[in-house]
Amino acid sequence: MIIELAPVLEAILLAADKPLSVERLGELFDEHDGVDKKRIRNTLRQLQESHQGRGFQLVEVASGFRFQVHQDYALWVARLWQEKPQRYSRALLETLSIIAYQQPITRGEIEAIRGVGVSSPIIQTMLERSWIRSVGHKEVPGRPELFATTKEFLDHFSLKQLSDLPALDELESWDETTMAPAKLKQPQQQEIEVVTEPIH
Amino acid sequence: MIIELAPVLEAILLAADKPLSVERLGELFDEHDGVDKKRIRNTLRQLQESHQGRGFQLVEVASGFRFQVHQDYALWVARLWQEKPQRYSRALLETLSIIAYQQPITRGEIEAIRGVGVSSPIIQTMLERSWIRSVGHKEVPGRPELFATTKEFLDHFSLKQLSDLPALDELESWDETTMAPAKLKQPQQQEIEVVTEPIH
Amino acid sequence: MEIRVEGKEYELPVDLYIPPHALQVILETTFEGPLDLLLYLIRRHNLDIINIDVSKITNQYIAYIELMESSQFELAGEYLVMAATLAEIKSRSLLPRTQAMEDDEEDPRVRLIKQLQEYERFKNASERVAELPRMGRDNFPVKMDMPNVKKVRPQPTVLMEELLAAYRDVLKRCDMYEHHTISRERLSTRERMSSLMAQLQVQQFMPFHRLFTISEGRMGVIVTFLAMMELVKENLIKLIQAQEYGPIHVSLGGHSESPNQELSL
Repeated sequence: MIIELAPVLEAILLAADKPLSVERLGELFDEHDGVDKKRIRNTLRQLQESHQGRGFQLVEVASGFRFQVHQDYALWVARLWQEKPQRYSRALLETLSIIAYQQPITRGEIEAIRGVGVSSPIIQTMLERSWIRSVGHKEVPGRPELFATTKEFLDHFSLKQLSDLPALDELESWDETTMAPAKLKQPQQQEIEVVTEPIH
Repeated sequence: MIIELAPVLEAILLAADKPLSVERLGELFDEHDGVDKKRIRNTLRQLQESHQGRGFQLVEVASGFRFQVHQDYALWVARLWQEKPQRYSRALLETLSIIAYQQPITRGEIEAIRGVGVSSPIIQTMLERSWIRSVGHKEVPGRPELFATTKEFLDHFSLKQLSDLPALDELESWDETTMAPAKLKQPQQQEIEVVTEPIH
Repeated sequence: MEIRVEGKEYELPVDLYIPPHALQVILETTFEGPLDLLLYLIRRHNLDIINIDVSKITNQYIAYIELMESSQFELAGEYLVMAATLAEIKSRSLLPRTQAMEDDEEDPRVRLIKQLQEYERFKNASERVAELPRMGRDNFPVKMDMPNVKKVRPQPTVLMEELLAAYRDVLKRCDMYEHHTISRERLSTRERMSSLMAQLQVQQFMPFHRLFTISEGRMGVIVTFLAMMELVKENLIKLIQAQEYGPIHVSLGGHSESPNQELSL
């Protein structure tokens, strides 16, 4: 006779890697344990009540009972798996800058300026990030999309409007040899090139 | 400000697949969450108390805190699985213990203590389990590797630090000149079971 | 002491006779080498390590080894080395020794005793380590189902200087640097071009005046007008006037099929 069934069932269910039915739980006990399905069911109900206000709960799903982390704390749990942000590839940065300064512009035009193709994942990443959007099609054969930057793009760079982007003469003054404004660091070219699997 | 930290920490630790240190837990909170290490530590202590008499426990091991199914219910839990827990050969346990107590140590030094060779699969198994690691080379001819145990080793055996290992026997002091007889020890009437397929 | 070999039980008799067919298995699996075997013999006879009757132990040990050799087992070298050491200790004890000899050489018996002691310490320690609670045997990890957790991957941050460096490189590479003047005015025009295109995306045919926002003031109107001119030049939009002095409409570029007159600039 097991005097205290609750912690035993709790332990078993916590160790199990899949939901366990009342039948399956019953099989784990011998006759002389004095554990029948009714007692298991009652104890499971007690357990469920005892987990009020805790970080986990005992839930019944199709194939039985299982423990799960409480949905209320999903956001905190998510932080556990937060990955370190990666860096964008050089190709993405160039493409983005061309779109910013020359918008609205088609992919073909970007490619003409860069001298190399612009991969679809690069465009995709920037669209998903809501930094660029399609503002129409150019009425030439193929009707290519015209890309422009968005409010989100301006927000990211803390700009109120596009014309707050540095003009070319300012670009020149940021030449490596001249004095760069204090808060602007030299671009870390090395580091960018080291990225082996860039997010496009 | 998080009003109720306990269920949040509980959820995070239950979701984690390895022990989490107080530092790591602290990283998951923003400044405005009002959660500092002290509060985390206190809450973890509260949690530990609140799990009295339950089927699981919150324990502190070398690399942090983790939830585990309570040892008292191991017998029941074992019924869940057909397979028996892995057994380790005496050779492995002796080698592991020598490394734990004498680290950093070379393979040759282990062999000198045991009086027999240490097989490569034994070293390999312990390296794969991350119980030991190479911490450098001894500056003697051949520059043999020096082995030491890891946090994972301590975690596996539910130890917080190396000094929590069971104490080594005192070396019996004896007089070389008189050869004074020391007290007789009882032979250990242990049952030796031959493991036919020892895990190295 | 019982020794189990593959399910069968063997009693180790006092004279230490082990059935030859079990001997190899026992040596390979029960004893962890000569020190372990020696320790077993010592403990079996309730002997203190420090005070071992080496000759007695030696006889038994060597008997063992001989038995193994006669059964043609491949014997680990360590066992033979130990046999030689024991034989040396025994022979020394039989020979009269001078003081000089005692001083010169390290007593192999002392060395062996120290080794046995040291080994026994770790043997005992490993037995205690084996008793420590282990994950998967005594403790089990808690396995929980996760709530619907969306794994968040923080987005990379781009610094303004990174963007500028990239653009500067682009311009340098295609030799556009000198004749590519980007002024603030030009950028506001380009921004307006984008927003005009976006508006025309929604409504493809719009009255000219609707594209101006009077509240933006004079500068705003000028920017919009310049943007329109630029778009017309790039063939992205066209301006349409159905009749002279009639309302002007703006539509997306391309070859219009309407018979309406296009305004030429």
